[in-house]
Amino acid sequence: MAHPRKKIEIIVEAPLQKPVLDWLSSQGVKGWSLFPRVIGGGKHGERSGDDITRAFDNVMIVAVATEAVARAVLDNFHTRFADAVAVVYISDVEVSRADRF
Amino acid sequence: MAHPRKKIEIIVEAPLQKPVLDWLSSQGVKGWSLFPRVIGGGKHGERSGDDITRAFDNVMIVAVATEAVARAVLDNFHTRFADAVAVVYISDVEVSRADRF
Amino acid sequence: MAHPRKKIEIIVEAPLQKPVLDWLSSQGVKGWSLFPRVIGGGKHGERSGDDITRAFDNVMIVAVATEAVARAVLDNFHTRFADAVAVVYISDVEVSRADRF
Amino acid sequence: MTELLHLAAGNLLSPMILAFVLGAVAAALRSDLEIPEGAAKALAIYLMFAIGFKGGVAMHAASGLALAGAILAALALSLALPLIAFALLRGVWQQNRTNAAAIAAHYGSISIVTFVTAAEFLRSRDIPYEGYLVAMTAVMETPAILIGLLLAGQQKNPGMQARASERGALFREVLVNGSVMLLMGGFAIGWITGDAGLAKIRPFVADLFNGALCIFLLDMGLVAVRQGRAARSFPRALILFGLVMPPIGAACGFLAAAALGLSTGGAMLLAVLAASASYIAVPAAMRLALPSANPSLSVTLALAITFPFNVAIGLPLYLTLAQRLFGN
Amino acid sequence: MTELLHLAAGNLLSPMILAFVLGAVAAALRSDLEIPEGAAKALAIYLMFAIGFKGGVAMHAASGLALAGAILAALALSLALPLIAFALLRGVWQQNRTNAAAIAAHYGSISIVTFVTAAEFLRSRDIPYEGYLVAMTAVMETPAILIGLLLAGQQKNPGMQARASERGALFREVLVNGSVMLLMGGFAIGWITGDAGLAKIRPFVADLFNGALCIFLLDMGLVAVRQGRAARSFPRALILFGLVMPPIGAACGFLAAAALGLSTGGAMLLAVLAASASYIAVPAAMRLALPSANPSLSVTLALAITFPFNVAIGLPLYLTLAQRLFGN
Amino acid sequence: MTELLHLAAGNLLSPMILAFVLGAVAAALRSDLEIPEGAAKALAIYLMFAIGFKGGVAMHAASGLALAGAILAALALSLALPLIAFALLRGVWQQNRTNAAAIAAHYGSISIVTFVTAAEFLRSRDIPYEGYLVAMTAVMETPAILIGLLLAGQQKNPGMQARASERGALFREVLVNGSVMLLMGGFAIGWITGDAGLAKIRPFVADLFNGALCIFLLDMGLVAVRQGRAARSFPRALILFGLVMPPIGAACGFLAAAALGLSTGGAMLLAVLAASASYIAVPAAMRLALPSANPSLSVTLALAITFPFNVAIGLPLYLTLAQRLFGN
Ligand SMILES: Nc1ncnc2c1ncn2[C@@H]1O[C@H](COP(=O)(O)O)[C@@H](O)[C@H]1O
Ligand SMILES: Nc1ncnc2c1ncn2[C@@H]1O[C@H](COP(=O)(O)O)[C@@H](O)[C@H]1O
Ligand SMILES: Nc1ncnc2c1ncn2[C@@H]1O[C@H](COP(=O)(O)O)[C@@H](O)[C@H]1O
Ligand code: NA
Ligand code: NA
Ligand code: NA
Repeated sequence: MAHPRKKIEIIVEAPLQKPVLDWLSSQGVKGWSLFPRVIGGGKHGERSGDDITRAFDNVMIVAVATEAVARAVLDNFHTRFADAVAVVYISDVEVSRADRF
Repeated sequence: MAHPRKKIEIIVEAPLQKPVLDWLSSQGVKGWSLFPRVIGGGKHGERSGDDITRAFDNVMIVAVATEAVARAVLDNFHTRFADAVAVVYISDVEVSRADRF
Repeated sequence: MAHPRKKIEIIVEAPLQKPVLDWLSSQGVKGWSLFPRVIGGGKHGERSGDDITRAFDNVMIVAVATEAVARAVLDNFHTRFADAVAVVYISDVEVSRADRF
Repeated sequence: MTELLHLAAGNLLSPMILAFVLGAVAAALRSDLEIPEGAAKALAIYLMFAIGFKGGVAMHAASGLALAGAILAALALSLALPLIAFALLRGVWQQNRTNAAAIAAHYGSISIVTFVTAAEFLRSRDIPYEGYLVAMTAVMETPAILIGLLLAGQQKNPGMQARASERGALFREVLVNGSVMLLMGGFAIGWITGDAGLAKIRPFVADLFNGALCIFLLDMGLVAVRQGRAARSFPRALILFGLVMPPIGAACGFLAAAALGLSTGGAMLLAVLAASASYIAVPAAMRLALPSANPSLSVTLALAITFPFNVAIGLPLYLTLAQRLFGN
Repeated sequence: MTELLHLAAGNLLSPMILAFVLGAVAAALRSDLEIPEGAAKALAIYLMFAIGFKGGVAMHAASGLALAGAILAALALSLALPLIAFALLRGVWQQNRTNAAAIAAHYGSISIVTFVTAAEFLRSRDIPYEGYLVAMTAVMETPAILIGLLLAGQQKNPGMQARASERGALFREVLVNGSVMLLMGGFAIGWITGDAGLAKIRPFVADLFNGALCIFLLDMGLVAVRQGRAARSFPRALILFGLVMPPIGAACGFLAAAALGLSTGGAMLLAVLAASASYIAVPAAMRLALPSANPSLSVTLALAITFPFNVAIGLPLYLTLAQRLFGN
Repeated sequence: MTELLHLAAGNLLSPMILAFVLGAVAAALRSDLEIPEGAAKALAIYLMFAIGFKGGVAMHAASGLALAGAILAALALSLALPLIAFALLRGVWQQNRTNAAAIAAHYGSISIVTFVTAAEFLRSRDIPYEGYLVAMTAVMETPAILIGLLLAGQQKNPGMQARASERGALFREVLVNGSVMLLMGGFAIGWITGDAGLAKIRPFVADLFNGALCIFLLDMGLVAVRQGRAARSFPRALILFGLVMPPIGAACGFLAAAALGLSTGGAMLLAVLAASASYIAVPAAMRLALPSANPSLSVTLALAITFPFNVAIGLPLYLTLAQRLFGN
């Protein structure tokens, strides 16, 4: 009843939201969820999402996909979006409707 | 010190928020967290959460529970909420306070 | 190409946001993401994040780190923040840029 | 006829309606223009409180008896309109039972934005109306949701097991939904405090009203066009329903207005209420109560077809008719 | 006495107080009515800036010396009030040290919404007050947080290791917290720009004030009742503290007002400040500084008991007393 | 000179500029003061719609020909300004090609907040200006983004593969971006409805304007100082560019104003547009189009250096110059 899949999580600067979603779908991702306001800290300092421009905001994208798709995303993201402020990781999940992912 | 548990993640249309939370608790879920504004893409097209009605909004629910509870939720969700716009998956986590989940 | 890491997830009352982030960094966490508005249910009842004071709001912190750091956080969080309204758990993820976490 | 055209032009050239057009154009050009969600909700709260309050102040002179009659008439309309819509959708448009019931619920309810736009349309022409129209608005918000459920009949879907108890909860919830509380609460406060109360908050509830309505209608223009575009598989034939049902509703409104002995302005507003369809409260309630209905049908009809029709063509049309039927 | 009843009725029948009642009723009926979070915060910012600015404009005439005296008196009240509250909570209500200290901090601070409601109450009765009352409001916001910490004494909790350095940070933070900056900043801008400045922004800071206050109080009504309901295990006996402490605070306020030689309106406002308890800034600060205290006790007291008591009964009561004590 | 000092003092002592100072001070003191994100966006929408509308109303009298000339001049400035900035940044400040191009794009575009502050500065001194300045504002918003891309030249980064098609999309997007739609839409509505339209929404678009601007500038003060602090590795030498480029831009603006035959007020506003740099729309567009540029350089320059310079010193300076050059 339960089928193994991978969950891709991407935290990326808000201006790249659309290109990243477009690229994910070109990689075979069939669905995604997005959190529009994510505060963050890391190499680029604190990014607090309250600026008057969206240039310093983060969003988080979550997408459940097959292992092959997820590996391809993990392996190629930083090549495709070389200068992006972004963090990517994948993990195991189980779903019940295998055909949806 | 660390105890294995399962994390349930449910992305569901906003109007069903309350029935889903009620049902989770009836299934033995003892606690949950909810993200009130989740944009999404999938079979139903883009759901952007900016509509004037909440009918086309998504929320995400995260609940850590025992394996038995999580499996029951994964197996029965789509039967209980047959027509819902929703995606469900579970994964492994470790907690330190076993009695809380 | 892919490296195993741990993801730490912490749901904590909003007033403790800063102390928790400071402590995480003292434990070796190099980056984090934070969701500023998380509604929740559990032992303390419903925490709906719409109150006029932030005292009853939750935030969620996500941080990818090495296994050692993540275990230390999981083991020590409830000692360090003994009276905090909080839930913590960790899980496995894979990253591509090992040096960043 | 020239009179109607004159009214229509005057309506189309008000800043409020042009702001709606601006929103629609921006969305059609796929601009990223967006009113922040919280701001749109805050504007809606303001508009409902203000229109309720001003209606209550206008009640100061009126009798409680007139109010009681108006409320009964509102309930009667809430019962009749979804039945008519349902019959048409089943008989003429061949919709399945569930979708027909869901759409009927939307048309039995009302659109507050259409109402406040119409009230402003009257006010700028110095045409008075009865204060209790606001109470009728509140009363007509929610009963159609329940009629819609009854029309949908028994769901055989196993997912619907728990539905019975949920229906009870739904019933409670629709009675105290936020819009109803704001309209009736504002109305009560206006009624109690009267002109003295108005004097205290006039700059807020009266002077700012049109400007706030501009921004809200701008948002409505954005949302209406985006909804129309999102509904790709929308059956063309249904568009006609969205244009035919408003005049039918307006006719029912005029009948009720005649029964109540309303003024010309009041009759026009009641026609507007009956002609309008809900796209805020009802869609979410229907997702909960009738999840097997397709929400895209009903919301697209109410928001992208009936709403623009009513504000652009309906307002001058219903006023002209009201003036013919109820005197100048 | 009839005078008091008259005042009380006039107060209860203002649109502002009725809006509070509307919010309370909606929450009691479990309506989903909700002011969007951002909108409520924006309203609070507006109210604080506007009241600060108008206080500053009123200072234009006054002397800096009077201001200095007022600030000292405000500090004295901030010191005395939590001590009194703490003594009562320990001695009479048998609360443990930590909870007593936390509650005392809330009552030593002030409620800005109560203050602006009271200022509006005076304005609508044409009773003037000293502009520097606004500065006292800002001064009284935060010192009680520190007194509360001292009263709680040394925490033995191992989780509190880092507390010492955090206390330093807390001290800085409370001094520059947002409300203080807005009140004092608005006050300074009003003082500097005077009537010329007021002429430029009067429609915003003056004309809209009452209407904005209506919507904010509506939200307060929702929040107060929801907080009261959420606090299921609230000890009944404590309710009395929430009703007894405000008059005690008011008495202290009158003493300070006499020492400062305030006008009747000023004395009434100072009593209101002393009688009110914080439910915005202090609860979050206390979670940080005294996490072992139960926040539900203090917030329920301040928000669901003392606040409604003050706006409904306190305002006319304190004004009647002020008129007796300080002349009409 | 005394005239200039007088103007400067009058400017600095307006509630609007002092509100900016208040925000800056609060951020400098590390206060937690914060305007909710949705509220700041709603204020920006209001300011743009209102300034656009009022500009359109002022056009009622003017000829379409003047508008056409103004639009051409605006385009010419949008082309010239980034070229000048780019040349300076490459030649004098030794910036790399990408960063120079990105900064040039910011300075070729305009800051609407600076513009509305300047418009208010004129209005309070009863100095009229041409309504179509608003249309120039809209026109100057976005072309510089494309010039910036051209100046950056071919990116060799493999991550940029898909860039070509994205550039097409970017081009469309900048033309219909939200600010442009609001300014031009408001302008069109004002032009169409004229004084009759203004009469309907004057309390909203005119009376409230200054107060809303206060709160928005308060937020700008907070944001400017926080941005300045966040940019730790900002090269000191660049600060000078942020102070030198505005007067150069203003000079170009005066040239264009002379060519168009603008009034003193109009010339001053055009100088302000040319002197200002974008920190809302352009930074996000540049992250998309030129991700290898360092956004912290350009945003810090535009927001933390050029913006405060323009509102504090620029406004009186450009007005004095305009009065010398274009008559009193
Ligand atoms: N280890 C981490 N765990 C979770 N999120 C992170 C981590 N590191 C960075 N981020 C997120 O990714 C954004 C960009 O990271 P950085 O490039 O390190 O500044 C940050 O603003 C955070 O939101
Ligand atoms: N593969 C996926 N990964 C993450 N979220 C998804 C996925 N597919 C769908 N969703 C979310 O679930 C909602 C409903 O999905 P759908 O029924 O496919 O339209 C979407 O709006 C997304 O928020
Ligand atoms: N089992 C759980 N799964 C996910 N989140 C939880 C869980 N239990 C509690 N939470 C979150 O943690 C907060 C505090 O939990 P509690 O101390 O149980 O009230 C809640 O408000 C929820 O946001
Ligand atoms: Na209707
Ligand atoms: Na007090
Ligand atoms: Na410029």
